Amino acid sequence: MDDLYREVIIDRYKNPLMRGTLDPHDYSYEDDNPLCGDRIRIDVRVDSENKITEAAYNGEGCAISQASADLLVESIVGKNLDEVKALTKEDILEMLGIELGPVRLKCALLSLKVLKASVYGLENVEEELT
Amino acid sequence: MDDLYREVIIDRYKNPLMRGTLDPHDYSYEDDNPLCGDRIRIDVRVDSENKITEAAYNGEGCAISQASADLLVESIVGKNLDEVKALTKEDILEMLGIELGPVRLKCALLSLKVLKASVYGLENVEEELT
Amino acid sequence: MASAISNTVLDIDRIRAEFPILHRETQLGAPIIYLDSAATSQKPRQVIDIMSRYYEQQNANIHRGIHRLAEEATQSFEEARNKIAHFINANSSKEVIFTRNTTEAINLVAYSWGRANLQAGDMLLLTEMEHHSNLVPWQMLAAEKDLHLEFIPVTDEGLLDWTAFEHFLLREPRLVAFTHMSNVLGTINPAAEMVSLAHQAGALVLIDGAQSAPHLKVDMQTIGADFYAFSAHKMCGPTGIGVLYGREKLLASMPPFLGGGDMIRRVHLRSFTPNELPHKFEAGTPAIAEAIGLGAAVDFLESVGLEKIHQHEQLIVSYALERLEEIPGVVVYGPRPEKKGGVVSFKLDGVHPHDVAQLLDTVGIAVRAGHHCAMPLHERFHLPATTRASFYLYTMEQEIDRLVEGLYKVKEIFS
Amino acid sequence: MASAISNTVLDIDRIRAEFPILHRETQLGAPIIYLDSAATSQKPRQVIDIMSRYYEQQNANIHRGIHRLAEEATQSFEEARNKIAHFINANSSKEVIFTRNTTEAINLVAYSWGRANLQAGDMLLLTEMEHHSNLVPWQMLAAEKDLHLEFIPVTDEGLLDWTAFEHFLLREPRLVAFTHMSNVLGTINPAAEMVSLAHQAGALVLIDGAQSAPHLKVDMQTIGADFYAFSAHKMCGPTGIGVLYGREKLLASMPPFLGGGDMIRRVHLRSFTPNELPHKFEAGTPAIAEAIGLGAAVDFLESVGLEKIHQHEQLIVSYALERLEEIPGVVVYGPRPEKKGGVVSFKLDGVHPHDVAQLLDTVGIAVRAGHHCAMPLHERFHLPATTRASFYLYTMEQEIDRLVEGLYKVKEIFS
Ligand SMILES: Cc1ncc(COP(=O)(O)O)c(C=O)c1O
Ligand SMILES: Cc1ncc(COP(=O)(O)O)c(C=O)c1O
Repeated sequence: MDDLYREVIIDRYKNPLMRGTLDPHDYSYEDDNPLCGDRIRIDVRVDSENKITEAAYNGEGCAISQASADLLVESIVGKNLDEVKALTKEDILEMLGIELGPVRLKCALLSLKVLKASVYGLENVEEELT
Repeated sequence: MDDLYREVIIDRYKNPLMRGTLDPHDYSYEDDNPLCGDRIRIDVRVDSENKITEAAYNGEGCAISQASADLLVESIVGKNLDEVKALTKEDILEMLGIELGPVRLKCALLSLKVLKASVYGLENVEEELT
Repeated sequence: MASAISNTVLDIDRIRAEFPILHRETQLGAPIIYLDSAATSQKPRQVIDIMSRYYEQQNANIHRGIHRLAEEATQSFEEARNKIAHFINANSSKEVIFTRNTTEAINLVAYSWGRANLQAGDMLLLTEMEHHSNLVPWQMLAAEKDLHLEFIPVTDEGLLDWTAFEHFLLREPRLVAFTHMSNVLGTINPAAEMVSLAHQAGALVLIDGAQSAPHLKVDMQTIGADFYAFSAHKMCGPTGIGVLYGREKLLASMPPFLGGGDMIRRVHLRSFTPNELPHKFEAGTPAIAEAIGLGAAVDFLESVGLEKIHQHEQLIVSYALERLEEIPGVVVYGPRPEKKGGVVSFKLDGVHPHDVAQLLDTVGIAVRAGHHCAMPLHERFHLPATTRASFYLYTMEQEIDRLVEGLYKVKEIFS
Repeated sequence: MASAISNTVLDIDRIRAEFPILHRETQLGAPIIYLDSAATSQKPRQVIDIMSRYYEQQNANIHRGIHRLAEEATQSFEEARNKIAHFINANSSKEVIFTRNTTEAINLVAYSWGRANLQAGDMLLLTEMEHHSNLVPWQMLAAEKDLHLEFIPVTDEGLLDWTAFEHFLLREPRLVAFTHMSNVLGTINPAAEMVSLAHQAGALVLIDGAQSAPHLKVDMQTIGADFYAFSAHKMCGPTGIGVLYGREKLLASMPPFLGGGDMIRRVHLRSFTPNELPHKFEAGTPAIAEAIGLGAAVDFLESVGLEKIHQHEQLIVSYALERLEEIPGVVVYGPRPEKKGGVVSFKLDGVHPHDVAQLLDTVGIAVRAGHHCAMPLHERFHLPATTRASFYLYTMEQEIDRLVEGLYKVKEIFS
C-alpha cells in the first residue's frame, strides 16, 4: 500500500515547504478540479530578466495535488519563464516518482496547469494537460 | 418453397372470388399498412337483423393480404355482426392455413382490422390486431 | 468460504460463481473486492452469453424484416420488453421505452413532455439529493422555458425534509422529480407516499429509479409514478440500454422526441405520422443485443428474488455501518440502515477521498471517490467529495472486513 | 468452395470463417444466405469476443473512477474513440461523439446546432433519396422553427439532379444534408464535390454516412463535411452505438443536447457548466462495451482494407445486376455499378416484394422487402415497396446465383 504514496508525497502533503501567498506578485492564477474539489493557487515573482525569484502556492485537495504543487513550486524558483513553459507532464511525474491513472493524473497536473495559465494564459495549456 | 404459399393463397390472389365494391352499402372502411403499401377496402350490406347479406373487398398488396381479404369476406356472408366481432387472428390463420412471422401477420390481419373497424369503430380493434 | 451474514439470505458462493469478473485474479494474486456497484454492477455469465449468442446465431435488424433471422431477432427483442414490463409490473409493454440509460430517459421526458406542456412561470420540484442526470435536463428546460426550479432540502440525517415538501406542494408544481434511492446517501425515499401527495397537488411525478430498480422490487402499480427511469448496466445488464417507463395515456399524448426510422408510421417529404407506442419514442435501430441482455438480467434477478437481494443488502449495509463507525475519524453520511440501501459514503479525517480510494486500490479494493455526480448534495454537506462503498447481491461480509482493514492502513500512512 | 469472382480481391473463405453466424445451419440444413447487410451487418468473432471479455475482466464505469477496473475500462473506451478518429481521419478524437446510432447523431445536430442557429425562413436542403433518419429530424425542426425544406430531386437513373442542386444553392440554404450512399438505390453521391459547392454557397453540410462508413474509405479531410453520422451495427460492430463526427470548432460552439452526468464540468442546484469535448455531448453512462466493440470492428475492417472491401462489393454488385437483369420481369432501380455500392433494389412483375422476400426465406435466402425507411424515394418511383439484396465483404457470387434461382422459382409459383 505504501509504495505509491512514497514518503515524499505524504511528507510534502503534511509538511509543505512552499505553502503561502505572495502579495504583491507578478503572476498569479487559481483553478480547481471540479471532479474532486482540488484547488490550487500559485503566485510568482520574477526579476527584470523574467527569472523567478519567489513562488508560493495555496490550496486544498488530495495529497497528490498538494504535494505536486509543493514540489513544482519549489523546482521553479531560479528558473526563467521560458523554462517553465517547457515543463511537461513527465517532469511532474518524475518529481512525484509514481505512475498515475487518468483521474489522478488530473490531480497531479493541476498545479502545472495553474502555473502555465498564470504565466502565459489559459488558452495555451488546455490541450496538453487534460 | 411452395408449402407456405399453398395453392389457396396463390389461387385466391390471382382469381379472387369476392373482389368488388358495393354501392350503396351499410358499412365500409378502408385502411392500409404503410410498411408494405397493402391497402384494403371492405363494403358490407346487412339486413334488418344485422345479418350480412353481401360483402366485397377491393385493394392491392401482397398475396397474403389480398387472399386473406378474399377468404374473410367470403366467410362472413350469412353471419351476423356479433359473429364478426368474435372473429380472431386465429380464424384468419386457419383460413390461410399457414404460420406467419410478425411482419406478415400484419398483412394477413389487415382485412380483419378493416372489417372490424367498419362495423364497430377503429378504436376497438387496435389493441388485439397489432 | 463465505460466512454467517453473507449466507443468511442468499447462497452467496453460488451467486458469486455466476459472475466471471469476481474470479479474475488481479496483479495482487487475489480476486478484486468490487465495492462500486452503484456506479455499475458486474454481469452474470448468462447475460454476457446471451448477447454473444445473439450475435452468433440471430443477429438481424428488427421490425421490418420478413426473413427468419429478422423475425427471430424481433421476437427476442420484444420478449425482452415484455419481461421488463413484467419486472416492473407495468400495465403493458407499450409503457416500456428503450433508451440509452437513465439520463436519456429523463431527457426524453424533459424534451417531449416538458417542452409541450410547460409554460413560463411553471414550477418543477426536485430535491437536493438528485444525481446530475435528474438536475441538468430540468435546468436546461427551465432556462429555455423560464420555469422555476425548487428543491426539497435534505436533512442532516440524509432524509427529505417532509415539511418543506408539503409546503412546496402548496405552490402547485407541475412536476415532482426525485430519486427513489440516493446514490450517495443510500436513502430510500417513500416513493408511493410522495407520488400520492404530488398527485393530490396536481403534479405529475418522475422517479429516477437508477439505484432502486436494481435493488428493490419496484411495482409501477403500487408506486403510481407517471414516469420511471432506470439503466440496465446497474442491474446486471449491459451498457448502452436503459428504460423509460411512462403511463400509456401520457406517453400517447406526448410528441415524439427523436425523429427517424421505426418511430414513424408514414413519411412524406415534408411530413410524417408517428408510429404507435412504444416505437414512437424509439428512433433508428435500437440496442437490440442490449435489450436481450437486459431481459436476461431481469430473469437472473427474478430467479434470485428482489426481496432477498434487498434483505441481503440490508444485512451487509448494517454490518458495514457498524464496522466503519468503529474506525476513529470516519464519518458516515446518510440515514440508519432501515432507511437506506447498500450504499455507504463517508469521509476519513485528514485524508482526501481520492487518496483513500487510490490506497484501497493498491490492496485490491474498488471503491469510488468524488462527488458521485451529485455536486449539489456535496455542497449541502460542505464536502468536496466523499468515498463511497456500494454493495450488491454478490457482496460478502469478508469484503467489508477487508475494507475496514484497508482503511486502518490508510490512516496509518497518513498519521 | 468459393469461386472466381469472390476471390478476385478477398480471400473469401478466410473472411467468412470469422463470422460465426454464416456457419450456423438453419432448419434447411444449410447456412443462411444473408443478403441484408444494408439493414445490419453480421459480426466477426473478434468483435463479439472483445465485448464478452470486457464484461468478464474489465467492466467498470468510466471517467470518474480511480480503481484499476475503472482505469482500464476508461482507457479501453478512449482508445476505441481514438481508433475511430483515425478510421475516419478526424483531426482529433474530440471530434468523435458517441451516440446510439446514425439517427441519434442526426437528431443531436438538429436539436443542438439547429435550434441554436436557425431562424424562421431559413432553408435546409435535403434530397429525395434520404432515409427517414435524415428527413424526420429536419421536418420536426422545420415545424418548430418555421424553416423551408427543399429536396434535390432524384433522376430516373437514381442520381441526384445536379442542375437542381446548383439551382437550390443559389437560394442560400443554411444546411445541406444528404446521404453519402443510398440504402435503396446504392447510389454513391459525390460527397466532396457537394460539400465544396455547399460551402461556397455558405451552407454547412451534414452527411449521413450510415451506408458509406462501412463500405468505403471515408476521410474527413478529403470530404470536408461539417458533420458525418454513422452506426456501428452496419459496419461489423455492435448495436447500441453510433458516431457523430463534427468539426471541433463547430461542436465547441454548440449548446449541449442531453443533460446529465459526465457532460458537465460543474453543477449547482440551478446551473451547470458543460464539460469539454467530446464529453459535452455524452450524457450519462455511455455504451462502454459497445464502443470497445466498435473499436474492434474498425480494426477488423482496416485489417481487410476498405479499398479491397469496396472493390469486392463492386464485383459482386456488377455480377448481381448482370444476373438479375436476365430474369424476365425484373426491374432494377438505381445507377450502373460504377456509381453504386453493394445494394440492389428491384421489383418482380406481378409479385409483391413481401411475397418475394418470404418465398426466398423459405429457401434460406435473407433479403429485405418494403420501403427500407425511404418512403419518399419509393413515392418518387411510384412503388409501394421493393425487394432489396445488399452485400458486404462476406458475400459470395454463389449466393447471387442462389438468389437468381430463387427468383425463378418465385416466378414459377406466381405464374
Ligand atoms: C442511409 C441510412 N441512413 C440512416 C440509417 C439509420 O441508421 P440507424 O438505424 O442505425 O440509426 C440507415 C439504416 O437504417 C441508412 O441506411
Ligand atoms: C440516482 C442516479 N440517477 C441517475 C444515474 C445516471 O445513470 P446513467 O449514467 O446510467 O444514465 C445514476 C448513476 O450514475 C444514479 O445513481
